[in-house]
Amino acid sequence: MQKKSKVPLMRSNHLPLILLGAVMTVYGLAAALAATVLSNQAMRGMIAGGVYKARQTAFDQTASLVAGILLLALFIWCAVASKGIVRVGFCFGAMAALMTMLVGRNEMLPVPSAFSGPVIAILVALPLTILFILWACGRRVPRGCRWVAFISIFIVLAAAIFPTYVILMVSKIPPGDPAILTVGKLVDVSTNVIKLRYLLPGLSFLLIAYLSMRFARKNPAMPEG
Amino acid sequence: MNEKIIRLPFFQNMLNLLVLAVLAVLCVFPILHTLALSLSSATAASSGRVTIWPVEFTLQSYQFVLENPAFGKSFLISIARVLVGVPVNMALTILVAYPLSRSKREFRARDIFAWFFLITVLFSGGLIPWYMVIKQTGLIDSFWALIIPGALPVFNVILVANAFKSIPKELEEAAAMDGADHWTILFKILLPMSLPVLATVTLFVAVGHWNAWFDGLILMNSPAKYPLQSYLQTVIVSPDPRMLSERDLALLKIISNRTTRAAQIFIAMIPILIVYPFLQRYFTTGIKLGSVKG
Amino acid sequence: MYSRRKLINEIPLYLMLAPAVVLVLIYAYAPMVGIVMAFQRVLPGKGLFGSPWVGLDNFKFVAQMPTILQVIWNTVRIAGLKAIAGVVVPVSVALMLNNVTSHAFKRTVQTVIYLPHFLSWIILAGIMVDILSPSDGVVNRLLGLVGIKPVFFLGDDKVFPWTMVVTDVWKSFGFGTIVYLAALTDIDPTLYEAAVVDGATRGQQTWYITLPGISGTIIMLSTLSLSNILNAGFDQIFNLYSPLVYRTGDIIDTLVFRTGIMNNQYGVATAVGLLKSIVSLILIAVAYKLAAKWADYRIF
Amino acid sequence: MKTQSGEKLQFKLILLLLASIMILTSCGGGKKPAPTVAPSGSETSPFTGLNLSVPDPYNPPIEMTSVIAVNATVKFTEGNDINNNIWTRAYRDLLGINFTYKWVVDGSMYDQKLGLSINSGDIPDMFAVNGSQLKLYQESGLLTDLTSVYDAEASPNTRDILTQDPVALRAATIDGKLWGIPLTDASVATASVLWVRQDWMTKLGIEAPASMADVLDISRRFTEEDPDGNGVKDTFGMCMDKDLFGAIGGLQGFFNGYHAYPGIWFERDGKIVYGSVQPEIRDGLLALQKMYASGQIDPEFGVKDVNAMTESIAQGKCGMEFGVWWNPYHPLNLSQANNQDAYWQAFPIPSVDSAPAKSQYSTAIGSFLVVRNGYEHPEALIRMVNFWTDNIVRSQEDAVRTVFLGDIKNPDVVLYKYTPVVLWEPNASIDGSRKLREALAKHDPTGLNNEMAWRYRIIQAYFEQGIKEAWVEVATNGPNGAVSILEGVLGDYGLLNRFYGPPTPTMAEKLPTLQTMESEMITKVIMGDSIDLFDQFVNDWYELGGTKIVEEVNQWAEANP
Repeated sequence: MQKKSKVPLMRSNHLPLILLGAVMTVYGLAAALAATVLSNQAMRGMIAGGVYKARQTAFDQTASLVAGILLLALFIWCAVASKGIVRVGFCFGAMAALMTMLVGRNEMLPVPSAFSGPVIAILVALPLTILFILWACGRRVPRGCRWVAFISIFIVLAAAIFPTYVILMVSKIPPGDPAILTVGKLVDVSTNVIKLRYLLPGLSFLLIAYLSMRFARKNPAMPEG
Repeated sequence: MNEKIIRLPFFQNMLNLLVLAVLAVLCVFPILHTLALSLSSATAASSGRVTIWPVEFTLQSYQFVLENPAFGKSFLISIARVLVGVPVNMALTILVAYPLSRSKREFRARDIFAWFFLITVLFSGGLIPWYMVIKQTGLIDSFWALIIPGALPVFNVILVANAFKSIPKELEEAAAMDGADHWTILFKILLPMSLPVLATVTLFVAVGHWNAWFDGLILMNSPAKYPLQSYLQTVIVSPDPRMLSERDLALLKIISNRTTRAAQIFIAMIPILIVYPFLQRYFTTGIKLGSVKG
Repeated sequence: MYSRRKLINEIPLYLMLAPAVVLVLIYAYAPMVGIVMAFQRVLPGKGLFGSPWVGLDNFKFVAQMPTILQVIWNTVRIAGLKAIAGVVVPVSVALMLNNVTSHAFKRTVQTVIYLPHFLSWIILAGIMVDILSPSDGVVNRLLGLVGIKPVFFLGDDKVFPWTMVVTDVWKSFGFGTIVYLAALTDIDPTLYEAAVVDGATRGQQTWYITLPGISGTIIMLSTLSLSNILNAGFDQIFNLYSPLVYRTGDIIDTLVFRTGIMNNQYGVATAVGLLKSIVSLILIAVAYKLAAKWADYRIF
Repeated sequence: MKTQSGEKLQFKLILLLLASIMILTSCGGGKKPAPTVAPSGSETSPFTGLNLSVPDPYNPPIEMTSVIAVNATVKFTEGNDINNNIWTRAYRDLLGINFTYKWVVDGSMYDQKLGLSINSGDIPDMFAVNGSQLKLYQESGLLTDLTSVYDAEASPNTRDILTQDPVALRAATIDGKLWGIPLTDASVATASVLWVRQDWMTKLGIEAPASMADVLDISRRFTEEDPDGNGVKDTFGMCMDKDLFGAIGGLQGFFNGYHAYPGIWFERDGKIVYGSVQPEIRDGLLALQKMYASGQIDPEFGVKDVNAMTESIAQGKCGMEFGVWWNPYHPLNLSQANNQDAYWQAFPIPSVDSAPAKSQYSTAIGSFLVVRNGYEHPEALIRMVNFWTDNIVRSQEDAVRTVFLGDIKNPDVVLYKYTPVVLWEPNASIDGSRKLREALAKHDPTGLNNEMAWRYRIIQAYFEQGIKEAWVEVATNGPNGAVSILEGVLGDYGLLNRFYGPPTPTMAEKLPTLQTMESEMITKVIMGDSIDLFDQFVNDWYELGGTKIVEEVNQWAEANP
């Protein structure tokens, strides 16, 4: 049987994909920065716990809304500008964009905040995971892109699930249990992982875009038969 | 009694029935409310949404109460107290009532004894001496402290004595002719004939024992030995907020639980709810004979 | 004059009394020795006679208590109101029940209305505190439905005494009713027949036959309740009152309890108790004289 | 209503554990799950493997009888009861004291029972008394003078803990002799702070209260501007209850804002005066009256007890209260449980004018351990106290603490409830949480003991993972938490009750009545009666014995500088 010939992800140009990656990265950076700054202030006692929460929520709500809408638009654009399994992937990505808008609106979920944060994380992560799985399996997807997608699957899942897992562990440890010292390290890690939730996928999109463009340059599109 | 004589005109009759019905409702309402409360969820109770029908039905509070060993234990103690206390009280009551029901001719010292018992109703040395005596007689912290000291309820003696008196003398005289002595008269004639009063008094005594709380609180040396009502008193009494420290949170939380309280109250009512209707048939006659000297 | 046979005949009676007498001697008369505390400055641990004698100081102290008069007044007031209501309500209810022809209904109502009589004040206090709460008590919620502002039944010292009276009547009227019903059954039906023949109305029948018929009982019970004028109901008030209502709600018994137990002034407490006993003794004597006079009731 | 998911329960659990930490210890030092206490009769002694500093046990063992109050909530592990538990075994095996209880009674009846049994000549060897009982029994010669045994046997730890609270020992001293061992506790923990719904403030754009004027403003806006956004005017500015001066929703904090100090004694131009009859009270009362009139206070506070008030807090009906530092553990956590965005922020008591407000507090010493006169081994009591202070309170050994205080795994078995010998470190919780805050600022938990490390992670979970249920810990021990405010109270922003002795004769006799008058007066004025009631109360107060009491207190103060 004849081998499916590879094609670039995007039919005409890669601008939408690049934009997509950029937006996601920027949003990830912004969120990470805001969270770090605010929690630093709070833990130093420069702002009260309640104020901290108010500001954090305010930021999340606006930022996530903006980012969500942008991402949605871009995903759709990408979907239009692509075809086959890649397009299907982008459609899933659109869902992730929708979910992004939920960030900072925990009360919209019928679960306690202790849970809703992680839930949203997972709601965002799942579509992205599917997206990357699809691309990783896509026969027509350039090899490099497939590899990046493949790796991204784990990054995205980890970023979403690991923090939740850590928090559950903390909640199981009784006060005064020395175990907290070891779990504590994990907490530190997870708090940083949380900040990478959008950054990493964003970067992998950019990377994929770059690889795909290079692929396009290497073997210019031949008319399909 | 003869009906056609005391029938009211229709409208008045209806009014009459209505008022009585309302009264009846007033009497059961609080109890139903408590029941409803005990079967409702804590949130429903605290937000005051419960009237006489359970809201967000749950058996949690009952589960909580029944899982609490202290409650069950004190419940059993109360039961035991009734089972032991009532016979003792009744025996003494009857034995005292009989002599006092004799005429002065039959029993010259009657009035002396009558007053001997009456005085005790009026005068008491107060808590401490009472406590000391009970201690001296070694009853402190023993089950019998709930039985012995109060073994002779004078008012019941009066009831029973009056009942005995109300029984036609002829019978006794007849019996005496046949050479029956006091015991025979008491057991063969008077007791059988005054069953209603005895039933009534028995109920009084039983209820009295079931409801007593103060003695248990004072005379027992550990809450593990409190009868139910004493236990309830310590649970229902609300904490003095000045005394509160962060270490009393547990206590505060338990006490503040409205539904649990309702459940405990209701369980404590159950035995009475079960028992009292059965003795009602004796009541009308019983009380009449007892209180109003026939 | 003294007869041997009579004495022998009385021996069983003494035997019957013996156990009770012993008990009463031990548990009722022995503690009365404690009355001496009324004349001592009771020092803990010094035993009954170890403490110094102070003559009438305790009584003087009682007399000087700022609250004492108020407390006595509270007691008399609450007890008096209870006594009155305790006659009026049951009598009326009894009359009404007497007019009921349906046996089932009559029986049911009877059974229901005297239920509270058998519940302890501990239990009732639990219930009352709950249903009378002005914030979310069901009573005030119902009042709210008809647009009445919440009443602070247990917290407002103007309302508190009435709350005590009403709750007490609520607890006991059903039982009183049954007593009067019992009395009613004594009335000779022929009287009514005669009345009907004379064409007497229902009202007249009640007024001229029924009431006189039970007047004996009424007088008897109300005079007897006179002897309780100093007992406003410790169990009830102790479990329901709060400092908020001491002004009108504090009664002799609760005062004795607090001074004695809480503040360790046992001498004073005993003194008050003693005074109370004496007054009640007089009252009871009077009451029974009256009862004997008007209602031909003799306690023994 | 939110659905109760498993996670929710888990975080409920966290809070429960947090509360139980509070219940179990008020001093830094961790606990880890350790083998549960061996039930009686088991061969292995539960003390093997614990390093405990104990004197040579009495040989032959001595007998000691005592009495104790045990509430309906106290539970025992399998095979244990009040006369056979880890503490009786410890006293027996480690100190050689056969320790038994003559009687055990519910807390509400302790004084009654003690009075009865002592008056009937049945006196335990060692028992706990309150201030007035100490005085009474000392006067009637029932107690042993502990001065010498204390000097001889008290361990450094014991002395240190008993002197952390400056008035502790003095309170137990009569005529220069020591008659009892004061049961110390964190005194400053009784000082009020101002708790406000931060989420409501943010919503209405209100700044942190800097003066009482701000407080009144907040109260007004919380009442009128529908902070809970349900479109119904169903909120109150401030919650209080009928007991007026409780640990939750007490008014003392409010009055402190007006430089008034109800119920405590303090120095004013050379004399000791009683706070409740000072003119400043009037200002506070007028303010409260206004608030009540304009519906900012629950119109039914006069009959709402602390539990009823708790319910209205839980239902988010009120947004401000003056209360002690641990209020978030209960009842404030209830309001967050019903509305996950609720956040109560603690503020120092603001002042009505430029002079900073002082938060009033009294020594936490309510009771003393005394020894019956004629008991052969008064020093045994000191040894028991040493045992507690040397091994339990200051122990960093989790195993020790678990064995003697309670296994965190079943928080409702609180072992120290089985012994009357329980002394807490007056300043422990404060030092502990200072370390915690420093660690938070450095983002570095190293060097914290297990318990504090745990708090660190909880607070971190709140700030860095948005676990809102963890707010309780932030609001108490976190940055700007209530405990940080208490440090100020210990310094210049607190006023310690100057009178800490046993009630003076007139006090014992008259104060109860006077206090009743006071609470009636306050309640009435707030509910709208004329403020003249206050002036009248002041007169009555002095006439009905107040003058005498002030005299006595001043005499006492000269004796106890």
